[in-house]
Amino acid sequence: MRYHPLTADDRALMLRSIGVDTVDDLFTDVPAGHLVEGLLDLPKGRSEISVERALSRMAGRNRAAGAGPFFVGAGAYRHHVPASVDHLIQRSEFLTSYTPYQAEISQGTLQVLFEFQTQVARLTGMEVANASMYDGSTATAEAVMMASRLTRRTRAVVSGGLHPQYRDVIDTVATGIEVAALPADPTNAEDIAAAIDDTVACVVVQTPTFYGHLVDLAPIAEAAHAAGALLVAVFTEAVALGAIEPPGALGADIAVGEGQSIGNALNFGGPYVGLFATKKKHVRQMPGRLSGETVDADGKRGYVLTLSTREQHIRRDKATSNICTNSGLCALAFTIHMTLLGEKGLSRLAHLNHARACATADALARVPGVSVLNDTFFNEFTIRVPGEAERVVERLAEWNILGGVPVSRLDPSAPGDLIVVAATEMTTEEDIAEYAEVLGGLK
Amino acid sequence: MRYHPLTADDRALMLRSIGVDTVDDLFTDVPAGHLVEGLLDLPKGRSEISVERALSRMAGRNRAAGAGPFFVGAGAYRHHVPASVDHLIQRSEFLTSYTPYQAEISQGTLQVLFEFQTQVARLTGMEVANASMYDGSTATAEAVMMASRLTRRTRAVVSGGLHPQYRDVIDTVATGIEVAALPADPTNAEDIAAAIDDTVACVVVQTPTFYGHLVDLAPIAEAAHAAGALLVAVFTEAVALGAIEPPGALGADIAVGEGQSIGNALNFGGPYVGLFATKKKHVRQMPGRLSGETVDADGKRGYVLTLSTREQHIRRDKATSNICTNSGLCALAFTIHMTLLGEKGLSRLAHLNHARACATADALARVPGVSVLNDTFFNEFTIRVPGEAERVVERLAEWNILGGVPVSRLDPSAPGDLIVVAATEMTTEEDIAEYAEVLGGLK
Amino acid sequence: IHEPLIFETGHVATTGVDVEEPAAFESRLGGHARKTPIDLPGLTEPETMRHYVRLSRQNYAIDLGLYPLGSCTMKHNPRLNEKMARLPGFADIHPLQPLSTVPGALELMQELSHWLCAMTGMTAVALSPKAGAHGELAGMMAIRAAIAAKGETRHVVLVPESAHGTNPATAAALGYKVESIKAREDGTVSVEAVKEKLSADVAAIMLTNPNTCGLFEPEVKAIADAVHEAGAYFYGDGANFNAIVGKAKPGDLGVDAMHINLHKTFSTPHGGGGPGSGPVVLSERLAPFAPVPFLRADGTLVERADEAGEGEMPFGRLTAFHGQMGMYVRALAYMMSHGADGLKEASEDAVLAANYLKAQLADVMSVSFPDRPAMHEVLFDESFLKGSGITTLDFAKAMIDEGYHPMTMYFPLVVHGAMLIEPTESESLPSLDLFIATLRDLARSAREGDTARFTEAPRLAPRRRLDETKSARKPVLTYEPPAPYQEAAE
Amino acid sequence: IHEPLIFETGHVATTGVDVEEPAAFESRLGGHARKTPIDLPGLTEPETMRHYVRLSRQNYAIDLGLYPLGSCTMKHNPRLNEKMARLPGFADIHPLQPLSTVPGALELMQELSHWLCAMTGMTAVALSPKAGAHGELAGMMAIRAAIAAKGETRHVVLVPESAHGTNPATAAALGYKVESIKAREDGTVSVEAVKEKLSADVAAIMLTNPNTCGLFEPEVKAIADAVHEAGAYFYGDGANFNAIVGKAKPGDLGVDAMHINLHKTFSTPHGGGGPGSGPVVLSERLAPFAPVPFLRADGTLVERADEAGEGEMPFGRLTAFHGQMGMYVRALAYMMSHGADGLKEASEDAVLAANYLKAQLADVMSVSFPDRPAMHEVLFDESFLKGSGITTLDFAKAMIDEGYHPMTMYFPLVVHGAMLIEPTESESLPSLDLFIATLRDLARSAREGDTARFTEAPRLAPRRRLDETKSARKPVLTYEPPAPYQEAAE
Repeated sequence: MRYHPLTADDRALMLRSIGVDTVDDLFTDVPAGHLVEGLLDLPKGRSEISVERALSRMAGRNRAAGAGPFFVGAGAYRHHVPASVDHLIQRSEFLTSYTPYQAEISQGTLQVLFEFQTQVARLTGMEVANASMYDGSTATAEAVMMASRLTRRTRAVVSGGLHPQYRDVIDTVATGIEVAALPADPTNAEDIAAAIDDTVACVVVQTPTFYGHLVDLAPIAEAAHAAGALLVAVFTEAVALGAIEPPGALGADIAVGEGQSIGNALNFGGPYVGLFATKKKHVRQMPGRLSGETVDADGKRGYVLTLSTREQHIRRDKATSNICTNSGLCALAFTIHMTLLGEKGLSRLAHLNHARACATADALARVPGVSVLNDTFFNEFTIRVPGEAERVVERLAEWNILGGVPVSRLDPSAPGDLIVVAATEMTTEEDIAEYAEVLGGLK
Repeated sequence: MRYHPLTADDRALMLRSIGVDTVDDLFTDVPAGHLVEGLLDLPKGRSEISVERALSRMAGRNRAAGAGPFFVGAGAYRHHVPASVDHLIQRSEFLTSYTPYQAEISQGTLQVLFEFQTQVARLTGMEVANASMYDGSTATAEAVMMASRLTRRTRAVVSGGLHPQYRDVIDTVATGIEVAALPADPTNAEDIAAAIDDTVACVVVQTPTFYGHLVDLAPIAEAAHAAGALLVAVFTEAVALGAIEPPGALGADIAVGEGQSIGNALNFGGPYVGLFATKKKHVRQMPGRLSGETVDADGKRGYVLTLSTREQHIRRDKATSNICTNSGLCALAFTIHMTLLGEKGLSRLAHLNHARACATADALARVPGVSVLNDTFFNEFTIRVPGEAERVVERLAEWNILGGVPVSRLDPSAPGDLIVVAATEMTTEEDIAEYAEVLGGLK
Repeated sequence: IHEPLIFETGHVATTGVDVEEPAAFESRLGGHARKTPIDLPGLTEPETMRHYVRLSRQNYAIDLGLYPLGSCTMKHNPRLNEKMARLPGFADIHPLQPLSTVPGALELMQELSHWLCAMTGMTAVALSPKAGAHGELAGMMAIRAAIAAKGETRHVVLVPESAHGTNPATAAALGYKVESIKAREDGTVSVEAVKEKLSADVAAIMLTNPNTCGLFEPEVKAIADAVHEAGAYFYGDGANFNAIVGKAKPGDLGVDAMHINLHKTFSTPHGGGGPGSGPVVLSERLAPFAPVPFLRADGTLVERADEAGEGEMPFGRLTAFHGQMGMYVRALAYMMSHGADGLKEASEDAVLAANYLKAQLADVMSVSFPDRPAMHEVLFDESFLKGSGITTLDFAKAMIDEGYHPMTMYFPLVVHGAMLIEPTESESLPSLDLFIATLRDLARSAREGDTARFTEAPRLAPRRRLDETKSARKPVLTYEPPAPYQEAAE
Repeated sequence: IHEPLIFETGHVATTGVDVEEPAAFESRLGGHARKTPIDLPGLTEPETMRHYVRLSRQNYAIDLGLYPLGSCTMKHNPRLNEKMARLPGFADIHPLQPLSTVPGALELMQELSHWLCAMTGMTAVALSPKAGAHGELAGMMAIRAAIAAKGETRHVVLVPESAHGTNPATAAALGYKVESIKAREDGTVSVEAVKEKLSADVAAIMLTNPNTCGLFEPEVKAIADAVHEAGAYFYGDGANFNAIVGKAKPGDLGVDAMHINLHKTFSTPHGGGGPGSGPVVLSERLAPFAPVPFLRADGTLVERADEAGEGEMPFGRLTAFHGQMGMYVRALAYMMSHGADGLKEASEDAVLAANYLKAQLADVMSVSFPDRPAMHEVLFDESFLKGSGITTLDFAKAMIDEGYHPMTMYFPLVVHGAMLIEPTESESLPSLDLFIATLRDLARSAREGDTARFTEAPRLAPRRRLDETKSARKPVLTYEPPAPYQEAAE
């Protein structure tokens, strides 16, 4: 086996040194009769060529986003990742290192995480951020639990504009918390403030919403704070924060979101990178790892994992969360891409995204029978189509157009004729024209 | 421009420090009227997305070897390169370093070249090898010139089995040397020994030949040495040396060849890596760079570029060759791949190549009207087809089969009905069956 | 090697990405357009490359040397797997594009599920958990759902004291009361100790096997039987599954649910702390409760709870989308490359290497549980340092100066000053021998009272010992420009 | 950091590649099957990764820091270009597959040719030369062919003493007698000096412009005119073309042939010494003599001399196949990314950076030619070290301890102890300032007599100074096992 350096001679020598005859003599603690004779129902090892062929065949059966017009968003976005980003994250020293428990020889990772935390805090307009979560949905659930710990209340009001799968995750994971979910809200008409009372730990609001609408967080924050509740602001499109006011400036107490948009590929849903930011005063209730600045024995600046007394490997059943692994490598990709962008690049990128989405919305709105539901949006909006959205999307796919996400696929209670449509800097004018033409021609 | 760190403010500050007003004040030595106003006939800079689209479009117009049955060889071979090889050669420290002139901070490159030299020497059965040449064809021409310097003779006998383009390169480059080229030799019938006399500096023999035949070098070496001439042994398929006797064991004085087969992609012909090996006593007449073992001021083993008194940057018009650049990165790929293979892997790989070629030859020989010319071969052989070879190859391509190289494409004097056909470990049984079937069905 | 922060070198007006400028258009941002500056500095591409390449060189990595972190399984990460995960047909597909356009993705998930079930002897697998701890959550939720489905309520989860911290944290997160089980002298759990705690209020036991002392629990089957008899479930922490792949099947041993760390056992790269991937295999009893999304045996994907058919009772959803596809590809590439024979060889070599270290070091360091064969890792404690004034921490830091990453320290908690060493199957014999020689040399130094070699270590690392207390007391978690700059900015 | 050789750690029976075993078959190797063992040791994949990753870390690189090698142009290597060159449509195509199956490859070559001609103001380009020196050969052969076509014979080539060593080596390789031209006090060549040497026996002048002192030859046009008047040709060494792209066109200045180092001007990576790529642009007079393969204006490829049409007189073939396709892709990606505006900016920034260094260092180091503007590089000599006992070599080695790669030393030969510094456009102002501060500090040390800082340097590199003499006197060019092992093997 090409990955195993021990030779038969080595093994014999090692067994002698250990003082046993066969390697099975080291498995004597396995209960009698339970040592298996290999994995008889699985094939033998294969050459690199053969594995490559098998997996390439599977990959070839999927319609890659780049293979034609593509308008799918709804929580994951196709952006351009500079080649240098993917190159850098594959450096052995980043790719094949572990969690930076030994800070002295992990300064690379630790400084990157410190940069990441600062970038996320600035992007969201918050004071502090952690070193990443699994993804936006789990970060959102953690935010709800954190809000409950902070307020010692056990009710969460969830906006109907929240991504339906995020809502499902909160429902599933937030043990002991009663989730009051407002109805799905394709038209941005909900009155969240009215749902808040003084039993509420937090109100969870996404902007841009799942349907693409932009929500004014300020009055909601005010209402929440008046009731002693916290505002958890959610975003699934990090690029949007280059164009719209950040949650921190609008009164959010916790800002969470999906960071995939920056630096990370679509990957069929994972791995992604959850962003989590809050106010300084809440930091000791924040889940996840943190890199903190300090000095070494010579007084040189350096970084360490800090506040680990919140974490499970120290606190065990008293930990703030059961989360252990973070999304280090995805956070690295985020940080490098964000460093390349800088404020100027991010603003321009956001502007271009918005431009493409506007062009797409205008083109689709001109298709007879199709209407755009949004007054405001960033790079994503919802259309109403004649007929069943799921079928329309399937028909479009037959024309090699991936036209968006039928709302009913995620939320069976939603109207069946809605499609969430996204555009990014990858969307070309030809893509838009083709979409409008084919959509208009569907019978 | 994303690659240029200087800002407008930086530039202004620097101009002030220099004491000029504009950057054009630094171009005052350009003769009057010849400072151009930019490159008006070229487009402006483009984003990474845009460049990627433009080049991907061009690449998409080419039929990649992996896109179907593929039997093209004749000097360049499609082999599997382990993913780790391409990963390693992209390490910043290898990819973005210069020629190792400052040995103390170039030990990585220098030790790799030392390993490369040793591997090439052992593979060819020679005593020493240089740190690589541009490719096999230029290495061959350099070998002829070296033989001329060594023997102080100016005639070279070139076998008809030599790759026609290699012969053309010798013809073009070997200034002052009379090249006696034997006729093209599709059937391996030539009597090279008979062409050698005591005016001859060297005889250049390829094995496996361009047509795939295996040649016994020993009697040729004997005849050459008897006449005071040298034997230059050429190979274009380095993998073959895992299966056949090496030139060094058969009396070659200089062994040169193409190393692309090991570690390097097809790349439409370049960059490749020329291998060059000879006897110790000839080393001071050998062209190209050399890495040599030595010790540092603390007595630690290390490596330096050595014998540079042969080279142009020292010797100028007295240099052994005008070659300056080598194929460092391709040599690195060769070395890493060879290290992964080891003798065991190389032997197995060569065996598998031979097996696939035998299967291909057998299948094609069964096609009515087609005959295989070779009694012996490694992974490549010549077939005679009914009709014009160039047209047959074109017809096959229409069926998405790249069936080989028509001999007449390289050598207009050769018969028009010959195709050189190669198989490697990448050739599948399905590929072979499809080739035979389509070839049999061509009208 | 002081590398400044991007906030010290970059500028908000600098960018390393050229972005096309669109033609003028009417904005739809309404009143939401950003007014607050972000203060995000940028760097050009060459500056960015250099900054992160230089930073990377301040990390240790498995590609640089032996990385003996017990329980973390730092083994070789094949680059083939990276290449496969980047195929556009895997990396460039969207989780919500029509399922009809991603049959290859579903095929891959089904193939992976097949391998996982075959290796563990289990019935079903929930792929979506994002990491080991997330997998624990999934498994324990399935157990909770199964108990609820029987109309029962149980409040207690049993956790041996040697367990990973995530075990009690997970149980607590689900509202369970955690009861600890003491290990025996020999580092393993006795069926009697378990039986003592078992009652009708016990929902499950969470047992790591091989356990965190690197020992195979010899009474695992009896424990499983006892737990089942009490109407409770057996959660197996699969963090150490890499020791027994191809040697023993958790399903045969009575495990009901077990998460599998793809980044440990199947070598998806750790990436400085993630991403991981923690699929959970489930016994027949728990299979119906797998969360959405799950694959049916016929390959169809159930994405929503309301799509569940008869006998399907998903307990909910753990994450948006389908889980860590990028990791699935890498893990499957690893499995296919190894095959049944290679996977077994990997387990055997890992166990062999650990026992070899144990044999070669037993006379100079203190093996905590010398009487049982070690599995893939071997546990030492600090008793051999007694009286030297040197702690486990010091010993670990001295390893850094010898060019090694230290072993896992102070875990598990069952011994004093634990040193948990896991060499993995990726090390050659010369590599193991050099490591042994180094540890022997350090042990000799400690014995001979060369204290400074330890307490002053590391001296040869990018940083000397870092002040963690200062950082925890007054955490600095984001960059803040020094005062003069702030003033200038105001 | 001693990393053993693979010959010391590997075994012939070890392999890091799993190769399928074919079914039995009848061999066609005849009597040629290998009998002699090769003695090629192998390593498994994890060992290989670690060996080469560790070796790589003993290299300096542009991604690690400023690399001021004059005349070598170590600038940023965009990774986009690496990605593009690896597209299967470029990397996985064979040079001899039917041309009808590679229209995109021909399109790329034609597009590259267009850019090269437009930038240089020349008529045609021969793409195939494999490196700069190979390009020189191509250009000089075209000149020789053109002279022959006129029925003339000329034996002399003029080369200024500041020329790259490849210039005289190339001329000599073609059988020309090389005559050297002295530079003036100010580092440039005067038209008078050229005229003195011109005769009916002169085939060509080979002139580097900007020259190797980093100066633009102010009389280049007059020299070109004089050369042409004498019936000779003007070969321009394009190694320094990166200083003037978008600022001046060699074609306008009378150049007849010039090679372009794609790895310098257009940033294809140097890879520790290659591969390079050296296309040669040709004036209208020389265009007919371009070697095969060449592209016609209509995009057809002429592969053989016998395919040449009217007015096409290829002088032969310089290499098998089509040249360095992999480099063409990278260079074109670079050009398209920059565009006309970016290319001009690159030249300007490079020149600006060199002049900034010159201005900031002029008072502490000796600028060899202070009176003319430097172009992209600036030349110092060792006169500022006079009396200190420190040589240019010592000064260079001391730079290593400061974390820098030294500049080009002892070249060009026109000044004593030359130090040729080329910062390129890839450095930021803070990076330049730090470099300046370092050089100033070194110059101060030298002035103050801190000799050991120089003569003992480098102290912080992977190796201290290496004994080149020993290596040259008794060259060890391949690994030979130590004697005991040899005995054992016998």
